[in-house]
Amino acid sequence: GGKGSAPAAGEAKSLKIAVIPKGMTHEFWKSIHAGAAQAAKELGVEILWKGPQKEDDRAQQITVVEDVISRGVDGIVLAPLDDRALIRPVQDAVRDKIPVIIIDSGLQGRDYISFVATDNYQGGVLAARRMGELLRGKGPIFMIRYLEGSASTAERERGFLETVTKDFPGLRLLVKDQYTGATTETAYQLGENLLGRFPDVEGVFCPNESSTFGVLRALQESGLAGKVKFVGFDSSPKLIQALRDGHLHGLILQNPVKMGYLGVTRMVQHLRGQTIPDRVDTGVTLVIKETMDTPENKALLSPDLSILDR
Amino acid sequence: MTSVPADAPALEMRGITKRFGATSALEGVDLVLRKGDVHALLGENGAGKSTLVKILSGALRPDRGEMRLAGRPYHPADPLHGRRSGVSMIYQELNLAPHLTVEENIMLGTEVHSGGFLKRRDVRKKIKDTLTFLHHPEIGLDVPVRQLSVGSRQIVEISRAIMDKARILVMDEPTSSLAREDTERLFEVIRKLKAEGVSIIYISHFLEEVREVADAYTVLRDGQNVGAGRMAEATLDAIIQLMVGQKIADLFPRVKGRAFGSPLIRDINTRLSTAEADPRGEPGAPAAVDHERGEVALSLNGLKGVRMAEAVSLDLHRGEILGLAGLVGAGRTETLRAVFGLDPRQSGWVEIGGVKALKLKPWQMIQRGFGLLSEDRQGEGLALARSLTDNITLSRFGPYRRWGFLSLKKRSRAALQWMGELKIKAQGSGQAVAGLSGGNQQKVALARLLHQDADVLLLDEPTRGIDVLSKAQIYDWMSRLAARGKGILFVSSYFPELLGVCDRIAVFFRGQVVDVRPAAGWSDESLMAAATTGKG
Amino acid sequence: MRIVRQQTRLQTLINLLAPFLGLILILAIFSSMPDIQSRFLRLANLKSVATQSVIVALGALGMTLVIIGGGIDLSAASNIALSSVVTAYAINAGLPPLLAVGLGILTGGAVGFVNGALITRLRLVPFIITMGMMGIARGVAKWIADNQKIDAPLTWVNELMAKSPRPSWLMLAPGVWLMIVFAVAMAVVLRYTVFGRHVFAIGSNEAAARLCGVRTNRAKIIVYAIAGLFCGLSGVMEFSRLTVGDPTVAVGLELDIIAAVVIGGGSLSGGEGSILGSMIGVFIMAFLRNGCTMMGWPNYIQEIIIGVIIVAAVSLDRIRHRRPT
Amino acid sequence: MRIVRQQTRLQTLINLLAPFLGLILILAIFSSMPDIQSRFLRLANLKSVATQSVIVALGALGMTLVIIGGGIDLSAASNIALSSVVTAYAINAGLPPLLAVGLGILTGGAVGFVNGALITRLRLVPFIITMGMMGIARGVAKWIADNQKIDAPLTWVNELMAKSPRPSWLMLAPGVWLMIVFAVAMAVVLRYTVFGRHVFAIGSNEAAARLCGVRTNRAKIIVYAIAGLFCGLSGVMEFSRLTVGDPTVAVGLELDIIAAVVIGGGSLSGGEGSILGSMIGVFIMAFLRNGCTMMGWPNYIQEIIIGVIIVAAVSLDRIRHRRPT
Ligand SMILES: Nc1ncnc2c1ncn2[C@@H]1O[C@H](COP(=O)(O)OP(=O)(O)OP(=O)(O)O)[C@@H](O)[C@H]1O
Ligand SMILES: Nc1ncnc2c1ncn2[C@@H]1O[C@H](COP(=O)(O)OP(=O)(O)OP(=O)(O)O)[C@@H](O)[C@H]1O
Ligand SMILES: [Mg+2]
Ligand SMILES: [Mg+2]
Repeated sequence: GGKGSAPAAGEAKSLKIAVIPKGMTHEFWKSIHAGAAQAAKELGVEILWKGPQKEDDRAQQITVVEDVISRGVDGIVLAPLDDRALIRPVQDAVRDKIPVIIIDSGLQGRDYISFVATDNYQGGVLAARRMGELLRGKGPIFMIRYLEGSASTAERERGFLETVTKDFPGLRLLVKDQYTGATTETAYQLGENLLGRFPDVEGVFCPNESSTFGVLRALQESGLAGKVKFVGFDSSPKLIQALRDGHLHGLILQNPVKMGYLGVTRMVQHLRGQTIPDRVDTGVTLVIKETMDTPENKALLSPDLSILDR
Repeated sequence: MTSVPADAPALEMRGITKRFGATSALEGVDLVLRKGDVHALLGENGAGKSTLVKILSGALRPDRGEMRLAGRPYHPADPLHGRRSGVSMIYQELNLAPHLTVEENIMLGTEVHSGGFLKRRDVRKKIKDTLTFLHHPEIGLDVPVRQLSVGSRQIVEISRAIMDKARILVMDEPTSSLAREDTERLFEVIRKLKAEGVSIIYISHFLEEVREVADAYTVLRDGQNVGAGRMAEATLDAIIQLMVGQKIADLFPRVKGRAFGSPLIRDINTRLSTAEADPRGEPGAPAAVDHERGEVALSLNGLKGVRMAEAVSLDLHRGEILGLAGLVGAGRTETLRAVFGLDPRQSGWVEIGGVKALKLKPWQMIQRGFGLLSEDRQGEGLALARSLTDNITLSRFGPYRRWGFLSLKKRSRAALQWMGELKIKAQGSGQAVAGLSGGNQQKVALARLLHQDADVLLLDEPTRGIDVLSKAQIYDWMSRLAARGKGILFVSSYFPELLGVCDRIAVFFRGQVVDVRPAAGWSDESLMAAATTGKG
Repeated sequence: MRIVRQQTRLQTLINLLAPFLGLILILAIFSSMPDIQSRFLRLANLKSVATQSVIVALGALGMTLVIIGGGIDLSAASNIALSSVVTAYAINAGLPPLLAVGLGILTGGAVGFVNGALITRLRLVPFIITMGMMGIARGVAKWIADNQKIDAPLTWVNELMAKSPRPSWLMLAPGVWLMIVFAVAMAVVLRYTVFGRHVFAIGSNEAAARLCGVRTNRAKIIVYAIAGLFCGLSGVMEFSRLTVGDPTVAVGLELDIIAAVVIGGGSLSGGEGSILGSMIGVFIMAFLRNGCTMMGWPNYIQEIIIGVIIVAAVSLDRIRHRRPT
Repeated sequence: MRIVRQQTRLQTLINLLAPFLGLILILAIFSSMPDIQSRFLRLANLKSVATQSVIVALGALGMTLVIIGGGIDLSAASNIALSSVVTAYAINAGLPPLLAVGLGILTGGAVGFVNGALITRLRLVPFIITMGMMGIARGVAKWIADNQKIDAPLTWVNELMAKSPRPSWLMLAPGVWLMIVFAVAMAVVLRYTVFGRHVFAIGSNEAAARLCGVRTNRAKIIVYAIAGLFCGLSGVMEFSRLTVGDPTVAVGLELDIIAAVVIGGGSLSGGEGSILGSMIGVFIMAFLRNGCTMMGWPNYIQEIIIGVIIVAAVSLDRIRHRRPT
């Protein structure tokens, strides 16, 4: 093993591509994994799926990138936890002649060959529009934040905030600086405590799956689910159920399967000497109860992960 | 600056007062130490001796009171200050860092260095000389102290104190774990230091030792001065009376058909006793009891525990007190530990009531009616942070348990009873043991064993740090227990008490039993000879 | 040696009240804040704080026992996550909920038992063993859950932590009642049983306890097993609350649990601690979080305040116990 | 006697080699894995592991001192994050990089000093004080960074942790050299200075040390301050590596640091430990992580393995030290 560090190597041997997510325990990353695995299968390459050991830890992700470089792979598909901190490891990879494709969140500089991602800011904008529509432009709302220093959710939060202040001045932000922390339980507690203080809130926005789910539980428990207009981000079975039950009034969905799929596909194309676009937008979609059963949205809501079982 | 009189005493303590919460340990105590004197500080357990000298060393701060060193005011902020002012101390509770070696412990706080870097070469030679001088060259400088026996640790502490070149040396029960021979070496050292002008405060419950070595004395009772003077002008009798506020009859119990073993004992006893011994009333003067030797309760057959140097065979009968004599490190503690299952056994076995018992754990030994009192009361004798009640009742809960639940009231009543029985000085049965004086802690450990009501008692230095009156009482307890048919193994480094209370005495030498004889067959001299040479 | 009786009585009174002091202080501060005054002490908020506390409180019951016995259990939070995942997995696999709950609790107990067995057999410090177990349990939880949340169908188990319980005369969530019942039971065990006294003795001086006939190894294994069972129950409650089995839940919660015990007077060198104290510690932390969030203070302020409170609460306890020098 | 001598010599040999045993074992295992065989022991990989270890290693140097002195420092990781944020902030504010680095290190030292001062003044257990400080330092870091990472312009500071250092004769990143230099310095301090010996004495029996005239309080404050300074330096290295000041970095790293020290023979009850051991502990953990990642094993497997290794390494150490039975 370990012989294939030369780029654009011949077709004879199977390429090995490392896919490095930000964490490994969210449905979102699982979908990326599925997409990447699908691409790998179709293109006959091998993938190495490995995230930082501590979720969302920049330093650990750098370590993983370095270790993967040491190991020797043909290409790296990376979802950087930080747009600055990962520059140097990516440079290291390039110096070792390992090309890098960035997915999910941006990276400064131009050391990578392509950027495949959701427009997170746009996701926040979509959520704000939906909120404004639901509340007819006025009422007290929460904007709940996810984790200090998480760039992609911060973008969504920014998109939401700016759209609200620009387009819907009638929406009053009761809360806009509270972070849920990394786990669902902490999000749940935050939700409960906020609802205890502001029981007459009319709308809530959460920027990712764990915060959406935690706050959803808090709403359900205090009997406010359905009454409070709730727009969340990302998907999981419980969130789909909530959407169906009318507890959620909109989910902003990305297309992680596509992201993973395109990340690996573009890498292989690059390695095989094709030219690839340097920016690929995988799109954001607003899904509401009425539109949730269309085939496209169904695939977004519950992606087919069966490929991972084999 | 005030002028200092040339003939100022080495130390003057005036009106020293100290309280611990609700306990008043010292109430206006005075002590004057002349230059070059050995000054005995005497008193019952809990009288305040240790507290007073801790104030002197800077380990405690007085609530009120004045101290002068050679006429100059002295208010130590911490022990370092005390040590720098020339006050050096051997504390009652052993005061060593277990992970550090002998050398490191001896030099602790007075390391020789240049620019912070240690200089060890000269120091090692001096330590070796000191240990040799104390007749313990076998104690290696690079051995971690935790591997030493309690006796050896005491030697290390003494070495540390005498290497300190202090002006005032305080010794709080330095010989409590030492045998006679080591005590005599210590006295030699004391005399030498005295000749060099060092003043010494000496605390001990061995009154005949005190008589031998001290020039002056101060007696405390309940944290107050009750007397002081020159030793030459006092009788032991009078001192004891000052200490306990009453007269003492016999130090050792009277056992029918037994004369006191040695002339020395007889001497002490007559010196201690008053003319008119009341046969009842006073705790020191019980009626004579009868030890009837029954069947073998415990028999060691070539028993060798992992820490023992040699295999040991011995028999203990019901109704007898079997003394184990020997020097420090002779292996008696290790034998008891192996019997009780605290150390794993390597070879040989133990028979309990004629039945071979293999691999018993301490709890199983307790189930079989055994009880052990450790020589290391702080290390493994007591749960210091817990109350007296908890400690006293720890090895027997049966009487207070109904349907699985404890009756707290009954339990503390039992504890109070034992506290009264052994005259333990404490605020109440709920007080933490850590706040008791050394001797009172030892009594709690003993109360725990007595409360356990064992059939065979393994006592390792049970009277360590206990005052004269209480000792008499404990001897009496032992004697009465034996009279009730219990077997007692009694380890002690204090030969007079072995000769005074034992029915038989076995002598250990380098891990082996060299001789077992009835107590009457031994004398102080022959015991010493057997213990030091291994020849009976 | 004379004893001043009156001081002792005053001391007793102070000692009796002092544990509550911190809690009262915090309640007083927040309920005097104009912003949230009217809402802070409302029944609904109290109920929600009580429910939020259940998970930490159950963990703290076991941790109190462990800490009194001179140990520590760093694997508590991972164990909670593992048990909640196992419960969810079992329900998902179609087991009857009661069985699944039992399985969850037993998983916790098994982890605790292994902790205890390793600590006594290998004679290693609890810190290390449980630190190792912390990684192991978390890893196994992620493994079982395949790095995802386990979605289990709703059953009565999820009612255990419902703020508005089904038979409404219950008033509080069944989980809160469980917490109360177990707290009382553990307090009784610690005070009125031989086992409880043995645990105190072991924590205070293990060698002495052994010499006094306490079967220290057995007692320690039982202690860790009980602590594990409580973590298991806590895990079930976590599952009940979240309705999913989440292997990443409760990261770092062990420090909260330990903090609660220590704020409540538990000593990490063993031999000291009480159930009442630990429960107060739990509520101090819960009300602090609740109050800070209601005030809308940024999280970092909350983090700083909680840090300060931990130090302050323990200093207070320390001053209360200190003998004048 | 003769037998005893031989045994002792054998023991000495074993003792000399044993600390390395665990490390050698791990290196052997991974370099025999067919997948990564050829690459595991390559210079490039060794260099990258060395660079990765710097942050934990610097923390472990201070932690070794603290643990030998009978304490513990749970705030180490938060302190690292705080120092890295302060450094980034200072550089961002236009301070000369050298000054910023100094400020970062001093911040760490200040946190350590406060730890020490509180522990000695309030006479509280280090666990609690440093646990409180853990929250406080993290909160302050987030505050300074305003909940964001701080993007600072690139300076020579960021070269400190560059795997391929600028003057190429350096071979290793300057940070690695710093780590080596400080490790040697600390080993000398512990072995050959009065201060070092006092730290051992305090950890072994603080009361005895005090009574022998060791200024325990002063020594402890110095110990925590030094540990803080190392955390500060480690924070600077973290900043250098990340090129940004991240207040959320290194969460939970204190347990890694403590684990390294304990794997290396440090005893949490004080009085035992060595720099060499701790460094070996750091590298055991680093190579484990590195190997697992190179093998592409899932993280949960890695978590479980590291848990097992912690327990195993310490058991090994324990067996090595046990007196023959
Ligand atoms: N924990 C230990 N580890 C290693 N050796 C020990 C240990 N404890 C005691 N020893 C050694 O075992 C020998 C026997 O000591 P032991 O304590 O049994 O003597 P002893 O007769 O009870 O005398 P004393 O208790 O008065 O010192 C001594 O040489 C001592 O150094
Ligand atoms: N740390 C403490 N806390 C509370 N009370 C204490 C403390 N130290 C000593 N005392 C009390 O002070 C009194 C005097 O104790 P001290 O240790 O001075 O007695 P002592 O004369 O040395 O007795 P012994 O002969 O038993 O060693 C005792 O009643 C004891 O309970
Ligand atoms: Mg005393
Ligand atoms: Mg002995």
